[in-house]
Amino acid sequence: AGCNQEDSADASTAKKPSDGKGRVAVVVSTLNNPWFVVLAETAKARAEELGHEAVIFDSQNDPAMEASHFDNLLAAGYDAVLLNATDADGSVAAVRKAKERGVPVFCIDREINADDAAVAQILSDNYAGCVELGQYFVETVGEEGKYVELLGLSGDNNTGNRSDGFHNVVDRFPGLEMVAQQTANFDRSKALEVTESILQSNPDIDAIFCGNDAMAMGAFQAVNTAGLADQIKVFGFDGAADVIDSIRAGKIVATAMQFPKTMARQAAEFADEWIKGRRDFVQKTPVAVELVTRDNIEDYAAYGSKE
Amino acid sequence: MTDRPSLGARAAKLQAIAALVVLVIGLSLATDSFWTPDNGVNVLRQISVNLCLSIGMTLVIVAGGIDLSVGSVLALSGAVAAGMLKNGVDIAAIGSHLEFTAAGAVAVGIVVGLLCGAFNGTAITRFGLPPFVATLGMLSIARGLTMLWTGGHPITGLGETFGALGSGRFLGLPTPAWVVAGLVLVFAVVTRRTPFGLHLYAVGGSERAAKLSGVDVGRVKFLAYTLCGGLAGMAGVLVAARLDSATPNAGIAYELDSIAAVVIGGASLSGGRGSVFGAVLGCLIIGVLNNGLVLMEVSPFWQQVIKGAVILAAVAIDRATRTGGASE
Amino acid sequence: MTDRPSLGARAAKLQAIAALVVLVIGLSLATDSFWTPDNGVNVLRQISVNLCLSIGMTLVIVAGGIDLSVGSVLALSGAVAAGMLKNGVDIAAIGSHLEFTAAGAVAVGIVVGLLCGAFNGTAITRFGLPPFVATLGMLSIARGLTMLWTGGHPITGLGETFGALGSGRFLGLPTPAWVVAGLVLVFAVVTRRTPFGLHLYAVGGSERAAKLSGVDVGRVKFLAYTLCGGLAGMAGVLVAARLDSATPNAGIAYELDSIAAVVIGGASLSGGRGSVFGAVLGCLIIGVLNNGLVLMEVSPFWQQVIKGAVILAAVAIDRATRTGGASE
Amino acid sequence: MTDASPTPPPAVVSSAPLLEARGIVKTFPGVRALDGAGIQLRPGRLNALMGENGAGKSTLMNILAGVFAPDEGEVLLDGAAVQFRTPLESQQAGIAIIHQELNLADNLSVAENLFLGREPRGTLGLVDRGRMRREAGAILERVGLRIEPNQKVGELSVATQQVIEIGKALSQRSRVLILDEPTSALTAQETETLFRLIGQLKAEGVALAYITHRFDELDEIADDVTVFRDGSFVCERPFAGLSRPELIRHMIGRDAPVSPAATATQRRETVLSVRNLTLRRASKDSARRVDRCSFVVGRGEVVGLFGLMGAGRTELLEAIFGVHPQHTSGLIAIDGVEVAIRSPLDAYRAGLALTPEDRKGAGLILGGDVTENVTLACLDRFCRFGLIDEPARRRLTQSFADRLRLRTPSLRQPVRLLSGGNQQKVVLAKQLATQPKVLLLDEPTRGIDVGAKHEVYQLIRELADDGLAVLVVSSEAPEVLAMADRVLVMCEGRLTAEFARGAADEQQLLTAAFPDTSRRRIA
Ligand SMILES: Nc1ncnc2c1ncn2[C@@H]1O[C@H](COP(=O)(O)OP(=O)(O)OP(=O)(O)O)[C@@H](O)[C@H]1O
Ligand SMILES: Nc1ncnc2c1ncn2[C@@H]1O[C@H](COP(=O)(O)OP(=O)(O)OP(=O)(O)O)[C@@H](O)[C@H]1O
Ligand SMILES: O[C@@H]1[C@H](O)[C@H](O)CO[C@H]1O
Ligand SMILES: [Mg+2]
Ligand SMILES: [Mg+2]
Repeated sequence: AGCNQEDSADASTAKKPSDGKGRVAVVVSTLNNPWFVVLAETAKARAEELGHEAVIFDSQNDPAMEASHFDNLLAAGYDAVLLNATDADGSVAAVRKAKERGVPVFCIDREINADDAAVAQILSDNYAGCVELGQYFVETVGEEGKYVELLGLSGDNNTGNRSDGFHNVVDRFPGLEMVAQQTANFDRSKALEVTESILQSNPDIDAIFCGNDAMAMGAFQAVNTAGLADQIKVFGFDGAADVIDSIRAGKIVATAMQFPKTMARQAAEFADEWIKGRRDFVQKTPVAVELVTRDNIEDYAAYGSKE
Repeated sequence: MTDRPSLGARAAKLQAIAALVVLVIGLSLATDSFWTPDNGVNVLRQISVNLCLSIGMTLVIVAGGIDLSVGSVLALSGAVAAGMLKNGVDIAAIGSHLEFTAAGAVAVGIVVGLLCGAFNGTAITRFGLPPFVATLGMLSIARGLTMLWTGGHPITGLGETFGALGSGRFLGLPTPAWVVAGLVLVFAVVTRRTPFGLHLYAVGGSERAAKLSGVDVGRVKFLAYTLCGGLAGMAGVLVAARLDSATPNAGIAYELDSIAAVVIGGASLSGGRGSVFGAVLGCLIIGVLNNGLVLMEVSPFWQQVIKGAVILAAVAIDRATRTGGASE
Repeated sequence: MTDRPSLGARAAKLQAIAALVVLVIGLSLATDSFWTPDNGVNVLRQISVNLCLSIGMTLVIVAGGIDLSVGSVLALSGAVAAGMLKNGVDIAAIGSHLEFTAAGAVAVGIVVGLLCGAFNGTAITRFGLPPFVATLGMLSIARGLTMLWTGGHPITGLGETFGALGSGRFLGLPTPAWVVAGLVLVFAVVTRRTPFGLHLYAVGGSERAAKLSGVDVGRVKFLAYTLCGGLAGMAGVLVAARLDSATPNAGIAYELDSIAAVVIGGASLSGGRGSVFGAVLGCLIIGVLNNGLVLMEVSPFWQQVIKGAVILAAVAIDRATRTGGASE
Repeated sequence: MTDASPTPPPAVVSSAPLLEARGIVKTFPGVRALDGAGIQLRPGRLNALMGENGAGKSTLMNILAGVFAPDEGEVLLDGAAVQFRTPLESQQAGIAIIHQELNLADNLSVAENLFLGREPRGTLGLVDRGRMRREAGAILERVGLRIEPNQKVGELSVATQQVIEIGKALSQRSRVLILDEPTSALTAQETETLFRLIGQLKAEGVALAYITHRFDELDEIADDVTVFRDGSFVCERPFAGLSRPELIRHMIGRDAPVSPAATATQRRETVLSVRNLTLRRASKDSARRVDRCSFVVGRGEVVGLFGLMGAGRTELLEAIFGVHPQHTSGLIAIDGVEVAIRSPLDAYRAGLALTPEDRKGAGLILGGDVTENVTLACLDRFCRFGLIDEPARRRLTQSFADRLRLRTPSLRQPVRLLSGGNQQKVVLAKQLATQPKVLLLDEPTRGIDVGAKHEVYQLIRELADDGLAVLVVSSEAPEVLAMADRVLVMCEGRLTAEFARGAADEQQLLTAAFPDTSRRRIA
């Protein structure tokens, strides 16, 4: 093999940007979910716009693989990392390691449970978003009624935060009874299957709250096939393309718009500024999650506001 | 074993049936929502995909092989079919643009599946790859191709006609159930009444003896994998139709459920034993279980534990009552 | 494969080595970041977990079986070990509270793995379950138990000492690499030089012959699965230590990489063939590939396609140059 | 049963039995394999166990070897009742057995197989491979095999493997040795060696049980004879003064059939003609396993092919049958028309059929039932509109089952559960079912009992008379001489002699079969 340590050493130091151009790694928890594809691709695109080289790493929901990605990209001498973490706790170690090596990490969408590891975390305010969603839920469903909740991935922070935010509101109304709570792994077909089954034991429910839009689509499909579309109100979270359409079509009642593109761009810009020398970043930049209903649907497009 | 299952195999079937009956009775007593026509329809719709895969898996397993790629092939076929249906295809050569009807899209999906299967078959028969490895490679390749084809985004809005294939009904039963029922009958006949079918059992029983008996072992295996791929393609179409959307992450880990179903149905992974109806039983057991656990509002965590335990129990009883099933 | 590998087997090894060398040279030329001490260390650390699993998988596969549960067992062992380390355990009986040192926690993890393995072994040898089914059941059960134990939330903050086991270094090499290297040597000896090792090959080659020669087939298989479980437990500890956190989703689908490694290393899934060093080669090939594709900045989607293709190629060459490897 | 009695009569010889089985009953699903069977084995004597296929001989031996547990009856060792729950327990009690079927692990070396389950331990309880190899060498020496202890068993011929089994059993230095058709895969050469060893064992006071379907072997080794019929003990007699017809009457309950006289030899029109057939081994030695063989077989003619182990007869047949297309050269013509045979399928299409020598490995789908096996090679014949006509299929199977007196509870019985001889009949039936023009038989009577054997001779003769051309590989000179119209002798891959019917005796056959130095120098 032609190259020995020295070459590669100065190869990597050569990348230490004098010209403010660097290499940015986009480490994403998984690409098996379109939402993250949007997130990752927007981040990459923005970084490149700003003149940097950017590469996407897919952790396939495996913290260990994420750790390996960090080892590799640190060895390969990247200048900044945009991280969509696989695991609020499991990812911390890797981020600290990067910090030790002087490589800045910017978290997107998924929080990590440490505020001294990442340079900055740009996060959907999942909790607040679901509080708002919960309030609208009570408005539309009423203070009396039965509902079902579909959770995302066990062990995922967003799953927890969303559920907590929602219940923080809804549980104040004893008239609202949760007759079933199941996980559907943020997955459309799993949600469809689970809902079909739930509707057997509880055909009389009034609403279904879903931890993300993929599940909302699946749930609605089950409701629709069962001919209960008028009786059961479905709520989602994300602002994915087909949910926006469904809200416009009056099929799904509401979702909470996260701004993956905004978050991704923001993170890329932070990285750019770091490379250019800025160091003062606030630890957390919450990105507001906006309630999307039939009333304000016209202001929104897939994964964001209308440009 | 073949036309009429041998003592052992028949015992196995009976056991599987017993296990199913026990489950059904148990659930009917435990919940009042299980034993209802509607829920029956649900179970049927829910197992139809796994069953579609399991028919093909039966062919492969009886011939002494295995196919880990069905889940990914399902995703790829569904995605390509959906893409064609939605956007058609530009044929640069003649500079013309080709549109697809729902039926056309279905055909496309099946063809994609057949091609993947043929690739597996070639890798195994021509290049002597162990089926596990060949299909493991395909699992990875087909998933990657799906991602590339879809760019990671679901292809949605596939239209009424196509959707009907997934969520429609005919004589009160779900369309997919009818489709798969048809496939079950066809392949039941193929496996029990055609030379190809009997050759599957021979090849699975002893490749060397089959070869010396004039069986074209390579051809038989190749066909088995190709058909298995085609059925995975059909399954992919069903999933897409049902979700009215082809998602790139469809079918992940489906191979395990499908293999489990075939084995619960009395097949032996060392080949030469198994049947399409066995696969039907296996799928029913797994399907009823998934459905029942949700109806009983068992916590998701416990669901996994119980599901695993029941699969073990079902097969344990089966093997216990079969002669020499232990060795595998 | 045993003391003097037969021509075929040796050829297989050579092929695997060749494949590895080609990969390494190719990557060294293609990227300047691959052939660096740092990256070498990375690759070592990255393969150590898969290698730990693959040692156990080798035992099981050589004996003619398979273990699909290693990924889930890894997660469960890691979680229990972490839980004990963090919170200790209350022994209601004597109303006392038990704390664990890092070493103690490691032991706990291994024991949990051994127990899961023993369960598999019992299901297979006592109840005659096909290994595929038995371990598939365990895959589901162990995952469920992990979720229940952790409540679905990771267990973190496991402390310096424990963490060192995962991310520490010794003589410039990663601690986990040392641990696994030790295990490789031990089990290389076990498989090549002990009666138990010899019996693994005999049982995998011809269960009947082994039985009639007075080999306690049941015991041999039981041991193989138990050890495989124990090694998965060790792997679970390594993962938790490395992440300083035991996550309930750890190890999903790891069984596939591990089986692939063992087979790439020249093992036969029909039993009787395979070796620990083969597994090492297999893990290196897969590890180098994963690492290299990332360094070459191949898009994630293409990575899957290429990885699948390379695995196929590697094994195809191997089999092509081996006599009679085709039949499997 | 005329002279059957529930338990054996008082020992024929004064010396007390070392190992004895009494009133053994053993049933398998659908079969009563043993029904009041027993045997007595005495130190320094060989008791030959005779009986038709399916009489229960192997089953009883398996019980003595701890493979099966009896449903009823008792086993006595030195007069004390014992129960062997595992093969190991039986071994430890000093009982060694050579099973009817090969039981070696192909993937292990010869040495490893010889010591499997009782490996010599060295330091730290690790296997002492050096010692294992040395002792293996000694054992191979003793049984007269010149092969490397490290060679993989899978690379050896059936015959060689059988000899290894013998060595394995001998090396256990046991007090009782059971041999279940040990010579069925052997030829004169190794049989000699075996009998010499048996002589030594007797002298050492070992008690032997010996199962065979080859009568002439008895003269050399048998002291006593025990006869079974339909799973029951019939009688035990000292061999001396027991006439063959009498023995056969005990075995089959009627008088011995007479083997058919071969038709007078006259030139017939050629059906199969082989020119310069050569087979090169793919592996290490590119030596020719079959070397420029040319011969013809005529319509209605039975040609015997005689040779020693490793002569390459099996491979000659396989070469003709298209099993090794890539290594085979030469011309094959059927009815004067040259045919290209690249695979067994081609061979069947050309009107050839082959019964392989390795019954379990190559002849049968062990898990399949009788019907499945018998009709496997001719399924197309039952196809109507692509579907198989089941009744027709079962009728054909039934007809062969009757014709060959197949002993099976039903046509659905997995052949794995049939006795050795009955399995061989199934293999034959499968080939005959293809209605071939040329029938290639590799050791067709291996492990077949006297009754069935004569039926097979009869059958072969009938088939020949119906115009079939038959080429029979056999290792039993008398059999070849009795059956064949013409005898070819093969040695080291070459045809070395041809005798017209009656033109040769056993001695001449053997001389032609043994490698002679001058010929080897030319080769
Ligand atoms: N494991 C088994 N399961 C069911 N039936 C069996 C089994 N083993 C033997 N049998 C049946 O028991 C009977 C006796 O078989 P056995 O092998 O003892 O006959 P044998 O005297 O050895 O015949 P051969 O001379 O052909 O070897 C046969 O009818 C056979 O089909
Ligand atoms: N002693 C031996 N060592 C190694 N290989 C052998 C030996 N004897 C036979 N073989 C292999 O088996 C092949 C065929 O031998 P085999 O004994 O089957 O010939 P055969 O004439 O058919 O004898 P038989 O049919 O009586 O066994 C030989 O060409 C050789 O490859
Ligand atoms: O925020 C993301 C999206 O909601 C996605 O749909 C599922 O994972 C969550 O973390
Ligand atoms: Mg016998
Ligand atoms: Mg031969």
